[in-house]
Amino acid sequence: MEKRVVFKEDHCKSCELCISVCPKKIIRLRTELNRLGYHPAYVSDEDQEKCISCALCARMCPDAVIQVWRP
Amino acid sequence: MEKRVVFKEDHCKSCELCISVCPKKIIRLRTELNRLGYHPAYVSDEDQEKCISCALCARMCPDAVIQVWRP
Amino acid sequence: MDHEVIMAGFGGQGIMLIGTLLTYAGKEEGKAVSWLPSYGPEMRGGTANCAVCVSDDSIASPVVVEPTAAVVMNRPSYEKFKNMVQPGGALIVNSSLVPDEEIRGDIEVYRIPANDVARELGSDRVANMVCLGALLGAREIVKVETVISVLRKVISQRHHSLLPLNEEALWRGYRLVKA
Amino acid sequence: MDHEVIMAGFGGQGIMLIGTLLTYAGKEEGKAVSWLPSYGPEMRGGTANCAVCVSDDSIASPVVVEPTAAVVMNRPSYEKFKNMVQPGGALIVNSSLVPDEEIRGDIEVYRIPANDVARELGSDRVANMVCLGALLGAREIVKVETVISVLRKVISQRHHSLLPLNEEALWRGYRLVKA
Amino acid sequence: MIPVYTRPKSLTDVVTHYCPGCPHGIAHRLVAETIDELGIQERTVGVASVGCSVFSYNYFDVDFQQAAHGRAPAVATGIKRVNPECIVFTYQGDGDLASIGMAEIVHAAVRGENITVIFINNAIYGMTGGQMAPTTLVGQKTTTSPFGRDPSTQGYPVKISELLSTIKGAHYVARFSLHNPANIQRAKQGIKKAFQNQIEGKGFSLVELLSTCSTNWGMTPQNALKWLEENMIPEYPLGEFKTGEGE
Amino acid sequence: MIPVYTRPKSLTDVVTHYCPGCPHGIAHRLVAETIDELGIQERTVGVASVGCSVFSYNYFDVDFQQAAHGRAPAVATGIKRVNPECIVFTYQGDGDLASIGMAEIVHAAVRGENITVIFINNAIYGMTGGQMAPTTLVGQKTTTSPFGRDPSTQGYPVKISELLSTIKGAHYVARFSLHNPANIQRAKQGIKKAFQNQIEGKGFSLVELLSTCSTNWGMTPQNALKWLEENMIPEYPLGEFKTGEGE
Amino acid sequence: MSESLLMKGNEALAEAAIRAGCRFYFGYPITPQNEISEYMARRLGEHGGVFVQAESEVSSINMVYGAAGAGGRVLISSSSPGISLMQEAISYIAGAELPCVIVNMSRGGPGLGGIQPSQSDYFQATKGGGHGDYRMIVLAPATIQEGCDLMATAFELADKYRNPVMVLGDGMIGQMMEPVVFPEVLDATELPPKPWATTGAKGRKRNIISSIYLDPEELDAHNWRLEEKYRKIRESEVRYEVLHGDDAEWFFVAYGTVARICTAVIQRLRKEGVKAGLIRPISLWPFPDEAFEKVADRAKGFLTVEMSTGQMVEDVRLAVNGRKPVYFYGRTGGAVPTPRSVERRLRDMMDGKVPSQTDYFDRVGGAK
Amino acid sequence: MSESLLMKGNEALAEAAIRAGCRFYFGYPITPQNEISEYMARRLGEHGGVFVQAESEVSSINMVYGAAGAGGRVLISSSSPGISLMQEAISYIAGAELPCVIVNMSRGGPGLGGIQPSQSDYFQATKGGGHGDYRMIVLAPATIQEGCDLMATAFELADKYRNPVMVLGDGMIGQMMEPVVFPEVLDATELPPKPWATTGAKGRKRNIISSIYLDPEELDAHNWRLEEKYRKIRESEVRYEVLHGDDAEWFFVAYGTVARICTAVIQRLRKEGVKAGLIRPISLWPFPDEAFEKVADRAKGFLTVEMSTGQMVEDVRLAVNGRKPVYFYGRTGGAVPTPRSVERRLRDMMDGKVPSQTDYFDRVGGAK
Ligand SMILES: Cc1ncc(C[n+]2csc(CCOP(=O)(O)OP(=O)(O)O)c2C)c(N)n1
Ligand SMILES: Cc1ncc(C[n+]2csc(CCOP(=O)(O)OP(=O)(O)O)c2C)c(N)n1
Ligand code: SF4
Ligand code: SF4
Ligand code: SF4
Ligand code: SF4
Repeated sequence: MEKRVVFKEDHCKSCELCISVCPKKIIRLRTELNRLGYHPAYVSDEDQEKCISCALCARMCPDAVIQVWRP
Repeated sequence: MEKRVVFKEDHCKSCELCISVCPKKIIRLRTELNRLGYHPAYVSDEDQEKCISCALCARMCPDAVIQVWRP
Repeated sequence: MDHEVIMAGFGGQGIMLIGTLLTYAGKEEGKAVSWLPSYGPEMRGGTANCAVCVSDDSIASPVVVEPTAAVVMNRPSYEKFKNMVQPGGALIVNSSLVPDEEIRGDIEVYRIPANDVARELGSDRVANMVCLGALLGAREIVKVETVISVLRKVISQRHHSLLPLNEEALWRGYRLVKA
Repeated sequence: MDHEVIMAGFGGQGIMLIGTLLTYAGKEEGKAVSWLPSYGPEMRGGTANCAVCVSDDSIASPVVVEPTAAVVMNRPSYEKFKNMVQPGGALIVNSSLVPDEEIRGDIEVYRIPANDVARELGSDRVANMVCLGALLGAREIVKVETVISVLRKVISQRHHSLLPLNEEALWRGYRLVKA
Repeated sequence: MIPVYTRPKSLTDVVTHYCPGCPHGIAHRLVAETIDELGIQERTVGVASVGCSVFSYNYFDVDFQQAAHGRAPAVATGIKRVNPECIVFTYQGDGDLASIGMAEIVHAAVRGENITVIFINNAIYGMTGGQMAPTTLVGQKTTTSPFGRDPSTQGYPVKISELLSTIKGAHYVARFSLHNPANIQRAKQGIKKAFQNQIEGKGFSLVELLSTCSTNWGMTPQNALKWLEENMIPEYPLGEFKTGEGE
Repeated sequence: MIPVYTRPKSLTDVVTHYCPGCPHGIAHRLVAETIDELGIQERTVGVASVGCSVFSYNYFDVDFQQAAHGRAPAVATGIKRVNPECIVFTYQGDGDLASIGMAEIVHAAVRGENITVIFINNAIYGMTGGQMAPTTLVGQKTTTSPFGRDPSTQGYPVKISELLSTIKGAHYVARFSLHNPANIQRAKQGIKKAFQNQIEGKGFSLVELLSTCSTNWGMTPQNALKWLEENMIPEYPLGEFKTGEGE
Repeated sequence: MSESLLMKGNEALAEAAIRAGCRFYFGYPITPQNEISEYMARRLGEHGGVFVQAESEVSSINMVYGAAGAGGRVLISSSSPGISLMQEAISYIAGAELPCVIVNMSRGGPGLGGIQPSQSDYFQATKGGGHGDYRMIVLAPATIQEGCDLMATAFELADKYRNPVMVLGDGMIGQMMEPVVFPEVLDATELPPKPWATTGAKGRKRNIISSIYLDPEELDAHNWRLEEKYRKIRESEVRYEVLHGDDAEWFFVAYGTVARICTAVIQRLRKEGVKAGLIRPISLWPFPDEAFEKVADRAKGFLTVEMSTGQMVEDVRLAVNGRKPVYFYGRTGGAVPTPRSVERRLRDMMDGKVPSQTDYFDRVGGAK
Repeated sequence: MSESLLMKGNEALAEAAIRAGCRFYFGYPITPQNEISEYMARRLGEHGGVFVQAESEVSSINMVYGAAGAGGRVLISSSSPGISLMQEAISYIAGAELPCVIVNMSRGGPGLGGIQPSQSDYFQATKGGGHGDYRMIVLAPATIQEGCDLMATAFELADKYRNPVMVLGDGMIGQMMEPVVFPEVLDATELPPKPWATTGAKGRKRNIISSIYLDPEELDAHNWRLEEKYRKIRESEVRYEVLHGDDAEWFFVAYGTVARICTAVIQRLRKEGVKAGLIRPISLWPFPDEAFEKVADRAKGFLTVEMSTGQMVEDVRLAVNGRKPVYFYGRTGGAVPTPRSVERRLRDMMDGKVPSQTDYFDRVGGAK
């Protein structure tokens, strides 16, 4: 599957700012911790379809975790 | 004789600013030096009468050399 | 006895708090105590640790280089301190975040799933208390009761509703070792 | 011979200039020289002085404490330096500004009405040259001719019209002593 | 798939030491994007200041100098005067720039130094643990204004953009905010202008970016951004204060 | 005879070390007159700065501290905070206040420190022998701008009154000139206001006084005043920039 | 005597200052001493005092100059880079003879360095980092309790000699917590009067605070007058502690927190019969030469241990003056000398294995 | 070899710097060194160089940091209070290992003091007035000619060791005029390359100039690496002059202009059969211990003469290490030791009339 929105999860700090700006509300935090000790954000495979590639999350993310593509 | 304009001559530095503002042009420098090595300004006894007590010289003098009275 | 303890973990895990509690409790029991935190921006998002000395007579130096016991609440702390504990010392490992592995045999290692226990109790945030309880189970530095008595002094008034939960967590950790 | 000269006067009297001239002239004659000015805001409206050493071999220190000769162009300088001149030394006094008085007998004192002479020559400003001339009359540190030859190097181009006046002043001072 | 947003290549691939949600990261990204877009990575020299961004040299893949607290504009001046062909920028917090570094920033502007200044105004000292900054709002509680900033003894917030706009040598002075994507986009344009000016030799440019410090404000990152919007923007109006036109 | 003008009693009876015709003496006189008229001689503390006026403590018959170069506003702050009932003023030149002391003056204003600042702008460093000041005019020759101040490398003159007027804590900011008796009279009124404000607890007041330095400008005192009038006033417009109204 | 409290060193020092009558504090944030400022910000107001956060260290120390000159009992604190910025003003304060207390919770350098404990500002503090001939009294506490006691002493000495006094700690003493007992709050009305202060010339001649003397003879006289004062301080204000001065043969020389590490080592060594002792300078300036005088005959050697590459060791050598070997061991930058490495260094030295201090420059090995 | 010119010390030094390839100068006015700035303002442009008058000494030294880091050959000059303001940045420059030359034409202190010649910044220059363990190479010329020669040396050493180098003069050497012969202008293209400089990361990995090391072990390693460099400098860069080293029994120790006064006294004394000699440190750091090594056996005593209340005398005592008495004579604040008083002090010392340096604190008499 080609993803529209990809998270570099080991850079994520669970600040949730991406979540707050996503118009589709498809970003969630994992229950597992990454090696930094945070619950990284992600978009599930199912929800990738719902992503409209607006890249608001990527523009908001302070840790340049997110890259966005459009089909 | 009561003077209208009195110079504390040993404080004078011959800057001539008093001379430049005196509307009556009665201030002159002495040919002798004071103990600072300057030719002090003064108004001759004769010219005291001509002084109109405007005190422009006193207000201009950077060394507070001049005091002015009016009759 | 001279206890020289190191406690370490992520910035947000409440490491400084359990170090402070141990120090206050030691003082409460009439012992000589000192508390020395790591400090500064490395705590920002990184790891934090503190050194606590509790002694029957006096403390020469607050610096702990070879701890008699250590509590490590995350993986980087585990890596950093596992080899520094004195032979015969105790190492409390938060096994919720530190994977199991072969380790030196000359110390006592207690693997406590502190986060899991804490979550069970109702809040991830008391994992630190579980660890402190475990430490006191492993080494009788101070009594658990003394820690509980200083808890209400150290924790700010508005969190006093959480006291029972904290007590519970302490005892759970204690019993996990004692059992 | 080692000449250690002090020159002193009011800020505007051209003391530094005659000191510089003497130094350049000494160098021109192949001697070792140094020039050390007093400096800074005390020159502002106050007195200025400089120390010039001219020696046949080498100059250890540019500091002059006991001058072999001194030129004092105003009263404060006279008061300050009159007692510092070495026994057997020369003191050139600008008698236009320094009143006559009894003075120590172990030095040669030359009273030169420098300002009066200068005014006579046409400009108060060359009183310094009169004094320098007098100094060279009293002590053969360098030749007057050498001073005249360096004058055109030291004085800026746009004042070169004043060269003859300066030369005249130098010679007048020189002759006042030699006569 | 067509890329819409990818990681700028002038950013190094390391995790920053910033707290979760700290807009320092956003500002870094915008500067890196700008460097990429203008194609100046190989001639850019950054000057890191003292504050949470002290390690910014770890995050930008360009030459860097780390400057003493407040002195980044002086350091940048030194660099620029030696290598005028380099594009030199400073990255400074409000404690650094508006407090201890006041003389240096004013005089860099006075000299019309051809450099670019990225100024992060988060109304507090971040790295040292939340002390009052000159930019702290009236009434705001910090560790050194524990009862709220009291204007009668601690004065009013300093407005750097307004102050520097009075200086003739300052070519471009503008204030933006980092509290949401739209404003971030605007900030990006300002930053780009500030670098573009330098490339064109127009002189001193400064971009002030309103930011947060959730750690020391004691808020979640989201709430901090909201607080910024509701409290800082009224005190620090956004906009371009000076654009060099008509000089 | 009725006195029209007598020597202020807050001036000591000594000859100043200033050059002939230096307006520092005029400014001193105006301050002393003000102290006399307000009856505050016994509670005034002056702060001398580093510059030709370093010895101003010899000329005012009030308590004085001599401050390090540029730091007079900080020193004044220390004095005022210890003894708020004292009337504290600084007396600073343009090198002192506008160059090295920029951070201190800006932040004293930011804090709204209840002090009075007398600022002598003579467009040059006097005491050290005529170097360029931040206030030196474009094209003006000084020992460190021997070919005339070049704005492309040395920037434009700093306008302190304009700059400080952007600061909320600054209550009164005004610029006057000392080039003739009428302007001197106006300056006097401004100085008096600046002290009066402090007595009334209104906060930071600064009076900028355009002045000359005939020694380092290489002019007679009269010509220097004329040069001031013709060249400085166009660059440094006179007037009250901030009077605290409407705050 | 009040009961003992557990307190962070920085906060304890701040409290001690308030109890010693300090009412004016000027500061600027810097790790690891921020808790002093923050404590003052919270508490000084309660005592009618004034806390000012200045725009920089340069400004804060000049506020101290003004406030001290105006008669206030003034404290300022900072850490290494901040203290460097104060050097011009400290020289002014010493030159104008103003009393104030300066705390340096020093950290690793040079430059921005690090924020962990260090003792590498010894030279700056004791020799004068500023220009001109001046001296600052420098007191170095080893425990929080001693820090609090010395804080009161510092204010007394400052007033007594009209001189700046530095309390030189390090990040460790500032950040750690241990029990402390405070003295009663000093009655501020009992502070010594300061007739020289600039409080407004009411009913007296005007007071002038200044350090400028353009006439060389006057400045010379001023300097020798200051030197005379410093001589008095050297005679009267030396402070130090000696452990096992009666029988020790091998002396550690260390100050501040490092002395505590040495003490721990001495305890261990003594159990094994090694006659180890400690000279702990408390006043770093004036340096306690007399402590060395007393033991120099018996001692076999001195091992100076510092968190620096070797600074106090010069004063130790000056005090010993060639009579016995002086050795050095140091760690820097926040790396604290461990008891084990300190002990090993002493044992090596006893075995003649380390070079004597005369060529102690070869001490790069000290790093490991 | 060009012909000799009569030049003021300050201007000669500036010219020497230009000839040594200096192209960047940052300064701020202060007496007695303004002629350096003014010369640079007039002349640096002719050589394609840049003169910047900064807003303060703090700013100017930080410009130096930036310019040195960018690879420029950089000069800065100031005088005592201005140098004090630079201490933080000097520590940064040393910590980040940047090459630059700093001239201090020192004047009387402390505080604003005076503007006449002084040597009371010796401690600040040689021990480190800034924070942290760092060292600056310090060169002290006695004549204008030597000053010009040392200026070239200073730039070489700065580049060679990536370290700040100070040329320590005083108002006298800055203001006086004596003949000087300049070397040819250095070909700037022959200057050593600086691959570490921040010139834009084109075709190479990025360069970073920094002095921060938050990890104690890293900072410790950095410090000992610096110390290793300093050890090399101590071994290789000691400079001094000895007069009558072959037969002298009584040695003056003096540097800079004061050494000239001592030389004059020695000439006089020798005529009267007194075996007087001189040790003149030229590098104040590294201090020329070896000069003392060579003569310590024969020497009967050392008289340190300084324009201070006694600073270098500590290094002399460290070098002599108790083997022979070390005495001190000083004047301060612009008051220059007179040949007569220096001679008298030596004669007193020969007669055993002055206290030995071990209690040299009793030197207030030095003032008269
Ligand atoms: C001379 C000096 N003073 C103080 C400090 C301590 N210090 C480190 S960061 C900082 C301020 C940081 O605040 P800011 O500039 O607002 O940046 P932020 O951390 O908020 O991004 C201070 C005061 C220092 N390193 N050097
Ligand atoms: C730290 C420091 N830097 C520089 C100086 C030298 N200095 C003395 S006065 C002065 C400037 C004077 O200029 P200004 O303030 O304009 O006053 P003016 O003399 O023109 O009245 C300077 C730079 C100093 N004393 N201290
Ligand atoms: S904004 Fe970035 S760092 Fe924050 S939660 Fe989302 S992906 Fe993670
Ligand atoms: S203005 Fe004053 S100082 Fe100047 S000449 Fe007149 S009286 Fe003399
Ligand atoms: S402390 Fe504040 S400014 Fe610093 S990284 Fe954290 S959130 Fe950002
Ligand atoms: S140098 Fe200039 S400012 Fe100074 S006293 Fe003379 S005229 Fe006045």
